[in-house]
Amino acid sequence: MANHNAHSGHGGHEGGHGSLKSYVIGFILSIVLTIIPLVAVMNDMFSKQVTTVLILVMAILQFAVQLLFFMHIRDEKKPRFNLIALIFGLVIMLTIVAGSIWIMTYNAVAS
Amino acid sequence: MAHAIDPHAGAHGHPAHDHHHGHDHHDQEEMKTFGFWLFLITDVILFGTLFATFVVLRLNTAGGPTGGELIELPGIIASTFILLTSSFTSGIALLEMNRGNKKGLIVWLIITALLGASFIYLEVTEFIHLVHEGATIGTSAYWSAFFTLVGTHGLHVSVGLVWMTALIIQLSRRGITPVTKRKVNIISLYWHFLDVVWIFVFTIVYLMGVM
Amino acid sequence: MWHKIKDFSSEFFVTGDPLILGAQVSIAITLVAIVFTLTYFKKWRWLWTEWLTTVDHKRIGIMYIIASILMLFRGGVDALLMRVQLAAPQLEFLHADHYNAIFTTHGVIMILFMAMPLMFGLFNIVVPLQIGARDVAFPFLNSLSFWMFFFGAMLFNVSFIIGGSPDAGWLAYPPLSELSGSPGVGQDFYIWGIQISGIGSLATGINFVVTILKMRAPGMKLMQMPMFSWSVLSSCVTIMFAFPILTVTLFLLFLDRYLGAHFFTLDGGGNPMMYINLIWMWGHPEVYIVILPAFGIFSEIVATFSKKKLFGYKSMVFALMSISFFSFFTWAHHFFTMGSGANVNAFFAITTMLIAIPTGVKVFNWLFTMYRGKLSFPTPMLWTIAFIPCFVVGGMTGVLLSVAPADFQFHNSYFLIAHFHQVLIGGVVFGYFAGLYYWWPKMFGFRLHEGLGKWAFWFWNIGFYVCFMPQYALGLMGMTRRFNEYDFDMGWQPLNVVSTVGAFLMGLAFIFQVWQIAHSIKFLKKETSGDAWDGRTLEWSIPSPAPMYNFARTPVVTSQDDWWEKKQRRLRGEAELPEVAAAEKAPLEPIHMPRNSGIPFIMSTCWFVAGFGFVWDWKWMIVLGLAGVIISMLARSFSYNTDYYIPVDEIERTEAAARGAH
Amino acid sequence: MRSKFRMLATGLFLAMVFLISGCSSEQYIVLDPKGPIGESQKDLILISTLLCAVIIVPVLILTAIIVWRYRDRPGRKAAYKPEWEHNTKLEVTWWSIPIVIIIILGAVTVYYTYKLEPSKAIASDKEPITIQVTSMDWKWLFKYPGEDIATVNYVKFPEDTPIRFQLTSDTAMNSFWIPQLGGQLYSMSGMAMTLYLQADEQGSYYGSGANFNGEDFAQMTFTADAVSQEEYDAWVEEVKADAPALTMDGYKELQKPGRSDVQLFSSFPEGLFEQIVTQYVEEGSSGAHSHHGGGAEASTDEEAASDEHASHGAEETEAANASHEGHAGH
Ligand code: HEA
Ligand code: HEA
Ligand SMILES: [Cu+2]
Repeated sequence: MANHNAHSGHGGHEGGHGSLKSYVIGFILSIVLTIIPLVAVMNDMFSKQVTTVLILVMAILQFAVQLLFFMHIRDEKKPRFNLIALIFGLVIMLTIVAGSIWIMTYNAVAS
Repeated sequence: MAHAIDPHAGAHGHPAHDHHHGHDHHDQEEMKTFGFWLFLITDVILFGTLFATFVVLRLNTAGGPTGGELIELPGIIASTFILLTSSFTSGIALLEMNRGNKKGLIVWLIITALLGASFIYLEVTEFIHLVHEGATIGTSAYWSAFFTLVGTHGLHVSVGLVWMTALIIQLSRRGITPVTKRKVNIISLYWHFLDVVWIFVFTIVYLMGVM
Repeated sequence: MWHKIKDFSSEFFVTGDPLILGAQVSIAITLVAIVFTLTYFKKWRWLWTEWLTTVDHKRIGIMYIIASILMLFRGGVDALLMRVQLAAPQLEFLHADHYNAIFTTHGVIMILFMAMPLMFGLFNIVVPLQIGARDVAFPFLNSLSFWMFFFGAMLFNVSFIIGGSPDAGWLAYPPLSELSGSPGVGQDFYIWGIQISGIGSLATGINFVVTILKMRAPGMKLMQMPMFSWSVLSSCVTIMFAFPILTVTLFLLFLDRYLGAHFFTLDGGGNPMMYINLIWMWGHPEVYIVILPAFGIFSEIVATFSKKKLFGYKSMVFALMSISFFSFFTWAHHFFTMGSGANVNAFFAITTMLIAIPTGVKVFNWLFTMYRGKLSFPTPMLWTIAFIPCFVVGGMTGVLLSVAPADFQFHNSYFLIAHFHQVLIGGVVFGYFAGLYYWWPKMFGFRLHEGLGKWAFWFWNIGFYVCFMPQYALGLMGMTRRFNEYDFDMGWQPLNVVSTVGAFLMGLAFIFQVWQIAHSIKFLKKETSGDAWDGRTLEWSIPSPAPMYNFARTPVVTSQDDWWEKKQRRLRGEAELPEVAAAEKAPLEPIHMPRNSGIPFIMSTCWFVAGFGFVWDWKWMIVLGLAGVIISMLARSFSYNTDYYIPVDEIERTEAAARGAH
Repeated sequence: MRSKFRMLATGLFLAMVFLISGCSSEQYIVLDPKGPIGESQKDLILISTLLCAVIIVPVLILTAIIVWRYRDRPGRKAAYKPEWEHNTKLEVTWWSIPIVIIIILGAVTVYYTYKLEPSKAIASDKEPITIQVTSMDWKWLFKYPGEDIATVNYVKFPEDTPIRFQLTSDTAMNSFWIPQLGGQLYSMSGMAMTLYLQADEQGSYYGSGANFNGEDFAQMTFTADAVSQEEYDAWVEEVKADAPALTMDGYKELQKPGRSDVQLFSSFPEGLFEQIVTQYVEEGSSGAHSHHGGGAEASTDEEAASDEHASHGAEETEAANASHEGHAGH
């Protein structure tokens, strides 16, 4: 029945998961993932390009950590509308950013 | 979430159970959580647009100061850790709620709100500092984009604070009910989300700014 | 003192133009008349409790539709004024600034305040009924959306008599729309009017996505959902991802104008081109947002009046979803001529053309639904059949525009104007009219006069071609859009005259429609069966107009076109399927309903006040309005008594009355 | 009633045909190009129209046939199959036909997009003439850096010679369009765009600003005359001899919003175009930023410009793009 399928809501509160352990792990990971780019930038450890890539990767990992350990995206039941919506949203968001950068490089103003 | 208290939780959607009050609420509250999730995704797009604007205009300082010249990283690092911690404490609040501990829930929410308030305090101080250094929203495209992006995030946090306060009052009056439970769930989602956004603000505006 | 008031009011009110003076007077008279009527018949309380505070999706839908028809009238009058001005070279009918204001308001009103609300009206009326739900997912939010739209639209329209209309084009490119180019308040009305209603649209988008995903009747799988509901889903998903971009873009423009920021200004490192980039990221998906539901409507109607199952259900669904996905990857085709280089243009040309493929598949599926069908032609079907050739040709000229190097010649010419009117009128307007005619009996419980409807239909159609076909030719003659006058020696006059004639034919058509409605109300022909067209989907299984709770018992769905299948089973004398029978025989139960609330109305009024304050930069008013908004939100957060139950005996009474009317 | 409609429709249709044919074919200036760019664009328009028509026309005919044949009437012979709702073969067919057409059309489009990239020079044995174009409120200013003359709302150039238009705007953006020579390109403040056009025939061509930029937008039409080289040289001489000079003050006068008649000037302040492009750059711009201006300035001379940019290294790409739009597109 549809409502059976439709019944999925957001996880994060369906009993078993969301344990203290997962929050602590998530917290520690997010601290580590913040410190790495900080150290890399403050000490000028790598070339500009490498640093840029590094800190962006760290930010994305950090995002994944929040999603998995704090927002419990894994625990959603099927059909996973939350996840689908999120992925679609991220694709569009990246399109907006990357598309703007691409198009606007050719129309920069003298400044 | 209502599984713990709803003996009929296995049978939602079946017409025969439609009258069941707890069940009715269960579906309703779950739907609201889903709706809020979708709202958060629209917020992703909103911030994405602001990020796109910032990145495109990042070099347009019109002869004025650049971000790298004025940003003072220590304060920003402090606020980053404060916000990270508050994301964690809001999670603890949720755990307390699931254990049915109203007092613990309220205490952890208050801690979260206080951390949030200190984040806002630091941000306001930073803005005042920048204005003193001669960087306002009207200084150049760079600073317009800077203040708008960072400020929009700050506005979100402030709204979250007001909302959290309202929620704490409701919790202390009504205790943990399906409705207040859903509200706590939602606000903690919101709070984690703001943390994620901040990570990107921190990386793209501040770290890359001083690189 | 007197002087001060006079100075102020000459800045505050738009003065000096007889046309506008006439409008001001007639608006004042209308307002007085409305207030008088309401007072005389003691209807204020009724207005408040039955309409202004309602959270019933059907009533909200009706209010959307009324508002949008009024906006169609205003946008249409704008169009006729423009056409008059263009009928002869160097006519002195409208001054340049007046003309500029008119095409700006025409574009904004038609798309944002006519097409969008008409679409939302149909969503509201049809979707819950079609999926077997008692209401939308968030009835309170739904009411808020409507009032946000309404007060946003009012704020925009007020600029006509107070302060002056915006005149920088419907998408308000900076730097023209910046303070440097538009120092008046018109542009601020534009920003706040659209911003406020845009937030409402965003909320509607979320609301219907949740409704469709989570509130379907038991048994209705996604792949059994009526096609209109699918199209609403695709449209609302698109709204969810597109409207935040609009919110930000307008907000940035506002910051430029209000706080002296430099996003899109000429100086301070601002880049006006960034605005163009951003606004089309919303603007392109927006045109698909309005066309997708029309596709859904046509799908319903074609199946109903061919007495045949919709052909290629799965590929229809796939096409809808891929159109809404791809609509986010084509925006740059609106500025091929910005000089972003061959890579950018090639990429966006290809992505644009790709959309023709799923759209084409839909056209073929409609055709093959009719193929081997049994076609009848009441008005909804007429609009549907007129739509196909019109939209196909309009879509084809769209594909021509998407050929980037050729667009260098079409861009900003009347060729473009003809393209988008052909898809907007031939697609969107025809589609919504079809839907309106189709679901009218369901909404109001009476039928519309078919004869007058056919007159209107023919006038719209003929008028359309007479008006817009010549514009393709004018585009190829080099006539650019937004010209308020042209020279004698260009030879553009004859075709412009033809075009103007066509516009007035459409005006006549509109008059026929108004007449049709008035006539039908007067000679009320009650529609009592609940199933006016021998329909196929759930909404036709309940009385017309639907009772407040829609379905006395939650229906159980077993197939696509569920109502049709059920009727077929009855005709064949078969026994009802066990699960369906069980649900139908189940005893009535109290129905859980949301309570009416005045908060949406009050909160939107406060937004209006705040917006008005921002426009004139009256700080006290801004603070007042925003404070009201915040208080309303908190009031809502603290109210827990938001729903109630309809008792069984009341349901029995209502049902008996509805059956009794048979 | 129906027959009345038909009469009305036929009447209107005939009137339309009459009026359209009343206009001579030369009036369709987009389809009557006089230069290589416009010529290619016309070809492209025709090719794409044909490609689309290949599928659109059958669709229209099919619609008419189906609607006619399957209408419900007593005693009709056509089949009625209410459950017929799926046929894989058919569906595959109409997914694939549009796909094929779009692939062909896409290939053609990409080919022409690179071929007709506006900043790409037109192959010719003649040296291109540079004309700097500025859209203003509400007039066009043309400057001939090679000849050191300037005009308003009028432009003249020799036939058979590539013209390198450099476009910028003084305030709001506009779009520079001479339909018979080729498609338009935006003129935008703060950047200089390059558009190559050429007239193969002598003639007087209509030009306009195609992008709305405010009140007197409709007055921004101009004439582009293509003449023989001799005539052009003579005209330049004449302007140099007879016309007044455009001074900085005169330019300030032009900047005032308003329409203008044709004007001719025997000279203009040096570097005026570069000044217009960089006018919104704040005083005291430092470091990399002043080079952006430099980029635009140098771009009057392509070689020098690229040299200069090369010397500024990677961070300068931004400036290079501002003045050499689209190059990255090659
Ligand atoms: C409802 C609104 C709507 C719809 C549906 C469309 C549909 C399309 N539009 Fe349109 N468009 C507008 C509204 C709309 N447009 C508006 C308002 C503007 C101007 C805004 C402004 O500047 O103010 C505009 C402008 C516009 C431009 C910009 C032109 C310019 O500014 O220079 C372009 C360019 O690519 C374009 C292309 C298309 C294409 C390719 C489609 C396609 O989706 C069409 C697809 C449909 C078909 C092709 C027909 C059916 C298909 C078949 C039968 C199959 C086979 C066909 C082929 C293989 C060809 N449109
Ligand atoms: C859904 C969208 C929609 C719709 C339905 C329409 C409908 C019409 N449009 Fe619109 N149009 C746009 C969207 C739309 N338009 C947009 C987005 C623009 C671009 C704006 C811009 O450039 O910024 C535009 C621009 C535009 C132009 C170009 C202006 C210019 O560039 O200079 C023209 C010119 O002919 C025009 C004409 C018409 C006509 C004749 C109708 C007709 O269909 C209208 C039919 C008429 C009625 C329904 C009116 C009925 C009224 C009466 C019967 C009362 C009679 C009373 C009196 C005469 C006082 N439109
Ligand atoms: Cu588009």
